[in-house]
Amino acid sequence: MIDFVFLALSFFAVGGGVAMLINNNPIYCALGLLISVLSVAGLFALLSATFMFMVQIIVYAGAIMTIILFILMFLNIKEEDLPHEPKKNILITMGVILMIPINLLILEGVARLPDSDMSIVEEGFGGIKELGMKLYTEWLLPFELISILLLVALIGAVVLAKKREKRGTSYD
Amino acid sequence: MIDQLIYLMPIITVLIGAIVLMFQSMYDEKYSIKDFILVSSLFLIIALGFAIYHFGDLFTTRPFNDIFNNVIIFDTFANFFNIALLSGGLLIILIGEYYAKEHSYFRGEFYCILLFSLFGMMLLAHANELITAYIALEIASFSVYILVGFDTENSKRVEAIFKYLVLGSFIGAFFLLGTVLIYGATGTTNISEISQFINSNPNEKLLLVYIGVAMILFTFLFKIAAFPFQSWVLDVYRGAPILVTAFMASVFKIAIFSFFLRAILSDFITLNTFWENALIVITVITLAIGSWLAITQDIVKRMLAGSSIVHTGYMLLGIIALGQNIESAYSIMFYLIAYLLSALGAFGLVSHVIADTKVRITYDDFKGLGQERPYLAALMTIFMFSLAGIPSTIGFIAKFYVFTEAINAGYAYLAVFAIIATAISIYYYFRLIAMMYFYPSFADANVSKSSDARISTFMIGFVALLVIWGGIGSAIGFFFPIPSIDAILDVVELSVQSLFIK
Amino acid sequence: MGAADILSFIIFLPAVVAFILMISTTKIEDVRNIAFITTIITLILVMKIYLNFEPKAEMQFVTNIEWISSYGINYYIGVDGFSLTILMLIAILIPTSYLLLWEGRTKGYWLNMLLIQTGVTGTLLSLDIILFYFFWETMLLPVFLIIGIFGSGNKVFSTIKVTIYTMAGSLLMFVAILYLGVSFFNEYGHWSFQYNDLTTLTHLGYNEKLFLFLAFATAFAIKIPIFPFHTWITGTYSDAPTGGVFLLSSIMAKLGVYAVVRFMIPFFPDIFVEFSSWFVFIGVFGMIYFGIAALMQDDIKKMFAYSSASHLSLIAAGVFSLNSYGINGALYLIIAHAIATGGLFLLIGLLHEQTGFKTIKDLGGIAKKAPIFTFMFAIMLFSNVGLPGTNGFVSELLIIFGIYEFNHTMGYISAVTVLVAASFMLWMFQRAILQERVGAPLQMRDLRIKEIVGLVPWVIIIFLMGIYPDPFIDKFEPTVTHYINDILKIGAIK
Amino acid sequence: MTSLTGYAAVSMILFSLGAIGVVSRRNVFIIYMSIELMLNGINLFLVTFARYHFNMDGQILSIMVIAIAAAEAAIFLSVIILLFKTKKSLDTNVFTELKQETE
Amino acid sequence: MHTPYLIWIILIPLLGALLNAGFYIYHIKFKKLPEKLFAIIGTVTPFIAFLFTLNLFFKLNDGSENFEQFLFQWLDVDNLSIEMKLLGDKLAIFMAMFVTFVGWLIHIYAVGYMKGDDGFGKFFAYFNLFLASMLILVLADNPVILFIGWEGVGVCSYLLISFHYTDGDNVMAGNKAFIVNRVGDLGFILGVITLFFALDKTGISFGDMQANISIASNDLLILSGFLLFVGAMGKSAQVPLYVWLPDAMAGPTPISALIHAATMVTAGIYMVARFHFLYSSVEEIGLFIAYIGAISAVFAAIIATRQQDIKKILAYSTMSQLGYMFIGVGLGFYSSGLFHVFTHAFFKAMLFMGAGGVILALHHEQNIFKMAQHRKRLPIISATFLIGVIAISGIPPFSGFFSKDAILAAAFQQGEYLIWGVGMFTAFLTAFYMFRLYFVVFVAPNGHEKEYSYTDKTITFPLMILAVGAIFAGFLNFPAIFGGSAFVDTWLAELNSVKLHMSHATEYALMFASIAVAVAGIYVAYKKYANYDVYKPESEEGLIANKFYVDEVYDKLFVQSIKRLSRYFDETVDTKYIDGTLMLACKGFISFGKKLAIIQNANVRYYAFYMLAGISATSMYIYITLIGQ
Repeated sequence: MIDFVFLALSFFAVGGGVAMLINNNPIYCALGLLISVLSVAGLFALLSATFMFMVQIIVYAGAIMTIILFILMFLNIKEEDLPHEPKKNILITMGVILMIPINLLILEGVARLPDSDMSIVEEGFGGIKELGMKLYTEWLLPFELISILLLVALIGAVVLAKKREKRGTSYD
Repeated sequence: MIDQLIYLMPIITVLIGAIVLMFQSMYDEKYSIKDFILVSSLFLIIALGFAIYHFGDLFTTRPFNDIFNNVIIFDTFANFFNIALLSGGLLIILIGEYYAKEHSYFRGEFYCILLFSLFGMMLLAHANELITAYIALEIASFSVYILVGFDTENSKRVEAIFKYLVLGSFIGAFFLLGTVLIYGATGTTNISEISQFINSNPNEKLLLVYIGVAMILFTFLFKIAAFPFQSWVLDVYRGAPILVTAFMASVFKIAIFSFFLRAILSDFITLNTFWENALIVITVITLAIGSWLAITQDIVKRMLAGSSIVHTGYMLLGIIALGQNIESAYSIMFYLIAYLLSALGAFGLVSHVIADTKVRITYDDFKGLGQERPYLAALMTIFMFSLAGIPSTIGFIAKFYVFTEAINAGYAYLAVFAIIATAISIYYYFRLIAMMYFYPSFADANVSKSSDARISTFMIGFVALLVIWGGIGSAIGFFFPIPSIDAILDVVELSVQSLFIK
Repeated sequence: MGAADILSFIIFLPAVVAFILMISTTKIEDVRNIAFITTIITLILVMKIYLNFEPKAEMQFVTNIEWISSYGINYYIGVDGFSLTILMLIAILIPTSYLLLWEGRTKGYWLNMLLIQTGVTGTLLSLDIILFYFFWETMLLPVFLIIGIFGSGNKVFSTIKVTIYTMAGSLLMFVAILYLGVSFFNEYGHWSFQYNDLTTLTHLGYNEKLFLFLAFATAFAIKIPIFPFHTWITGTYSDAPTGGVFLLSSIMAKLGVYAVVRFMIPFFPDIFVEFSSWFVFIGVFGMIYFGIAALMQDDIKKMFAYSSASHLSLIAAGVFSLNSYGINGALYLIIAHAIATGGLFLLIGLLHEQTGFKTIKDLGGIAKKAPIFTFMFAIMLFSNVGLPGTNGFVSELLIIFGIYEFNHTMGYISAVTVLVAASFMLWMFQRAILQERVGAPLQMRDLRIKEIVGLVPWVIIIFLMGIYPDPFIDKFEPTVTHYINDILKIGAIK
Repeated sequence: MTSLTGYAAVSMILFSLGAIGVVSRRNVFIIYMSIELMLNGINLFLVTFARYHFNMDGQILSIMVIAIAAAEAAIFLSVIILLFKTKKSLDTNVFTELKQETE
Repeated sequence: MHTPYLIWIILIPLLGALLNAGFYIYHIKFKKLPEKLFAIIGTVTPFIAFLFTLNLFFKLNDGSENFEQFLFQWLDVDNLSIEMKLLGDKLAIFMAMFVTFVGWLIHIYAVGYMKGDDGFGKFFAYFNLFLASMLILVLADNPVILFIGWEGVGVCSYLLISFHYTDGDNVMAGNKAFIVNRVGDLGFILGVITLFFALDKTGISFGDMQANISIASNDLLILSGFLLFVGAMGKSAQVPLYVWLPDAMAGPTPISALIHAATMVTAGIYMVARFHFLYSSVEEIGLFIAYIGAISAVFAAIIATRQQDIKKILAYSTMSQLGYMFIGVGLGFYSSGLFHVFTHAFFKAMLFMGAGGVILALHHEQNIFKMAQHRKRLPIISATFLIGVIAISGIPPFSGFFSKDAILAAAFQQGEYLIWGVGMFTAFLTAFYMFRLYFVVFVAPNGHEKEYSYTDKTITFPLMILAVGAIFAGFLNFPAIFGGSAFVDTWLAELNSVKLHMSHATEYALMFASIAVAVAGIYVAYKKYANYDVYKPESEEGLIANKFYVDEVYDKLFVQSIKRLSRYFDETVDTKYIDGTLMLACKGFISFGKKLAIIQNANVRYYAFYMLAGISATSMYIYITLIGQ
């Protein structure tokens, strides 16, 4: 049963990814990404990371995807001024060829790890409480740093995106 | 409590400074660029003061460990890099004064973000945990992205930030992948624990660690622009405002090294034998490609960018030598300082010249600078000599150390190769000097008669003095006593030793 | 200031003066006069050294101060027979040459001249090989500037060319130096780059030594220059300004030979002995080759470039012939050639500035207009050709003796030198100076009193050393014997 | 089937798809999405290992990664807007102004 | 026996030279000085030198042993200890005496000849310098010092030949003389070195060498002997190194007289005599020398018969006379050879000076077919000239007869009949062309109408003195057969040259033969030229008139090929091959860089692609290293 779910989810995840990869229209790509993100969330659930499951759905599927789609609409790119990519498939195949050794290597490495059960655990793992405890004790500093990172990103977004009146040109 | 706080003070000061500047920059119109420079340099100087407070003594502490939980570490090593980073940032700000004045798009946010990036870099120097390091790195990188694209009107800048961003996050993903793998293998991401794991486990159980480390090293190579990750350098350096270019070339590079040297020295040193061959290949190609890219440029900025790749190659030489003898770490760190000074000087001077006479970008534009601005030309000559590693400049001593250690580690043939690259580098560095001195004054340069007596030129002169001092040291000390070059080297050794205090 | 510090003073005085001048005065006369006085002071100091020097083998007036202690690099200078002779030479040549360069130079020119002097003296006196390299390279920068700024013709190209060429060589040597230092460290456990320490290396393998030797050899061969590393000289010499080419030809080139004697012989005596025959051959061959190549040159400076290359090859052959005739002769020829060629280049410089020509076909009829000039020119020429009575003869005689003792056939070939130089020199003299010019006579003033005063000491030296060479030889003969006896014996044993 | 290797395979495939997207697509948007996909794969990997080691550091790391991704998104999207403002296009081949400027 | 005088013999002319030079520089730089000053300095110093020599000569004559004077240690590098030391043995003094004497006379002659030349002072400076270096050559105690003098005279001859330097040809002649001499010097130096090392470095002075001559191996001796003789060939203008001598006539006549008659050209013979110990120990070389001498003698004589330039004729005759001398010394008859040097100095100097007088009188006209009937107009000159001509043709009792005859007899006695025959033939030719010269210049009827310029006393006075010498010098070595004392032979006994010992009958026969030959020559000349119509001069075509085209051949053979080689080295080897390859390497490097820069196509996807490629390559490497094995 679990296996079946796993298979289905991973199929959707990969399929979404592939869709994103091969589609020409950004909208479809975004939808593909959405699908794969959602199915990854499902996989999280399978890995008994309940909190991550929520976060994934909320943050990604919620926030980021909406932003993406919003930007898409905002820029409302028409079909014709999308870049048409004649050599896309060749490039994709080359990319695949390049990725093969990496995957082989890593999967080989992972396969060499001692096996242990990956079954779902009901209690005490991946819930908000445990996670919160960990997050605010051991991982306090990185957590705070994330906030600074977001702050920087915020300022950056402001600086980059906000309109400003023309000023002197630069020479170099 | 307080004494622990003292350790944190430099980095905290920088953070506070950044935030203060952020608030200040809300009221952009009220303040002139000078105020921002003043405030930011003030904070940096304070931070520098705090950092120097510990200068010269050997320590390793983990303050507030119950909170920080061993993710950051304060030791002489980090302190050394803090000082380097802070002074680098300070120099950038001060040297860039004229440039910033001339280019009106520079505003409060610039300095705010600069300080943020410095904060990230210092954090990187302290980081003892992979994900923290990554966050710090991202803080620094994001700030640098923004600095690069700060002048949004200019399409060059936009393109530069775009490339830097794409490639940076692309390689960042690999860093995370590496982290994941290491975590998968060891169940932790804390460097100290990883090293314990490595030391306690047999080789075959370390496969994933190897792979992860390799993945992480890719990021390192990318940030220091080694082959095959060098291609972004020319475009981004070219596209960025030259101040930011200087910042990236000198200060950011130091920050990168600060973390990865720590990682390599404290843990991975035991397992660096297997990528030695790969590194050798990478080094050789880096040197070659860097020379080629540098020698074919017509734009001085691009040339400096290309040459920075070559300098990366020299430092990689030291990294390779690390496997055989730990001393080469000193040489790398010394080289970093030397390169910091030389590159800062060179870029800063170019920035000054550009700000001054709006046209000097390509080699030909520098014709006749020797007559127009003898002092600037002289300073530029000094920096070129230092970059080319001519004796009586710090660049020479740095090369001396690196090559000596490389040979000492048994890589004489690599040293020969590096020397050939140096010989080539003489061409493109001296070409600039030739342009400045050997040609009549550049006719249609609208030479603004503004005096050179300003803060940026003084700072550049100061840097030039440092470069010369670093090259001569106390060679003629019995005429007038000045501290020897050994001073730097001793500090370096001290800071490296601090890594091994358990 | 103790006797030891005099050397340091001699080295650094010009540089310090140059820096002071750079930031202080701008009146060209002051700059020139101060520079001249500086050189005179150095001359006096060198005289003091020369008189206090007792003819012995070992180093004297030694200063040894730590510089970069963590790598055992010291500020280690001293003087022995070789360096003393060349030091004296430099000290005499430079001020007198100033007299001939007196008019119409800019400030930068004099500053560069001073800096070059520091570089040259430092190279000459430093006994720590890193210090030596330090000066060896620093010496190049003012040369780079002086040729590039004040040169003529295709100056930028030749400047870059000579810089890259020589630097490439010396960088190779740099690696070799580091390798030596490292192997010393590995053998004795502490760092040192002092030449007398490095001579004690024993663990070096044959191939290592061979490569190191070749690295050094390349560097010095380029500087000297030895066939086939010579292609930079013609362009450089013909484009360089008078002062620059004077220093290049009459002093710096000699430093290459000096360095061979000072460092290569002690470091690799066995390799040296083994390969000396090759080098003697190359030297003799180069001597003839350059001599013949000089024959058809139309640019006088190019011709002299070849001629000095030819002489330097002979010097090298003498050095490599490994017997006291050869080495003494080589040292003697260093002096003789420095004076003669230096003087010739200076005179040619005058000629060029006066008439605007330096090509033979455009010149002529000088002798009528400027007899004293011609007289001086002829004396330098004859010394260069090696006529008896001039110091050129003594040195060539000794070198031929040396090469003959080294290898009879080589000796016979090497004697061709008496023919080679004479042919093109006299031919040039006839066409450029003596015989009437086709077309309008040139504007040429005769030498001024100042210039004559500048040249007279040289003439005196030429004849003094030609007629009574023994006292001069005595100054450095002990050092040579020391080298021959101790070091080469070691080499032979190894 | 639901073994470590399986999850690893899935996450690596996602990662690879992202990487391939970066090198093969010309649309800046899609490049951005590919990078998101890579991060996604990494997240999955992390959570997998968290489960594998049965300690939650992995999950926390993945939270961090998500946050970083969000920050990245902010910068990236503003840059995309910039790009579109300057060249009215999202084709990477358009942004090749900085190529070798030697003649 | 040590004596302080020897050095003065050299120093005084040197002093004169320096004084003259100094005054001359003053003269051109500041204010003009009178010629008288230079003339006095120039003429007095050689005379004083002559007096010193004479003094020593008488001392020696009174039987004191050889003089020597140690001045200072010239050079001392390990085994090579060269002393600046002068040696006044009989040979040296004998040589020095007539050098100074004839030199002095020629100085006097020059005063008149060079009158009004703006280089007057310079001329005398050179002249004295020449004399000084000649005396160094003569008085030297070791070959190196000798070589200093040897080269010194070379330089002076260069300077003097190219005295009127504004004309390129003169300088060219000077260069030629210098270079060809240098070829000789090359041989000389090598000879000295070979000998020095052959005697494994036991001393380099003549005394030591003579003492240790037995050490050396025979073939090394032969080699060094040959090389030394090459030097002599150069200086004494023997085949094949004679080519400079005729061209050297470009210089003013006194120079020709001094250099080519009296002194310089005889240096070769002197040197061979100096090395008599070497040459007498290896006969082969001696014979070789003799043959070379014979060849030169006849060769020059043949050429001389068809020359038209008066000085060139004399030059060739000098060369052939030198050939005689070499026959003498080569066969070991050093004293006879030197005796011929001695007599030859007189009459040849006189002939040159006479010719100079004629030339001067005719405003530098040198072609003999443009002058005639001087006998009336220049009585003294023509008279002295006749004496000289007779002397050189070997008519008794004039000096030339005795010296030449001694040599021929020697050749006959040594059984070298070929040489003897050649010598006889040369004697015939000599008589012929000398009288041809005489007849054409002085006797031939209906000469040109030319206005003559007044000839100075200083010109005629030395002529007369020399004439006396030319007549009576022969009696200095009056052969024993006429009851003579053979003074020169005894004087030069230390050279232990071979003695003549043949029956009087043969000796008489030989004498008669040579006289007959000479007379025959004179007769032929008389028939042909006594009433020669100078309006139709001889053609300049033909092998002989063109000196067998030797100059042209040399030019093609050496000069041109060297020039071509030089161009080849400079343009092809240097510029094209060596520098070309270097430049090509650099250019190639840069252009490859330019090509490589294409990968910097500023397209971010490509950059990402490179990175990915690098990553996958590295992971492949890791795979192979870690998992592969």
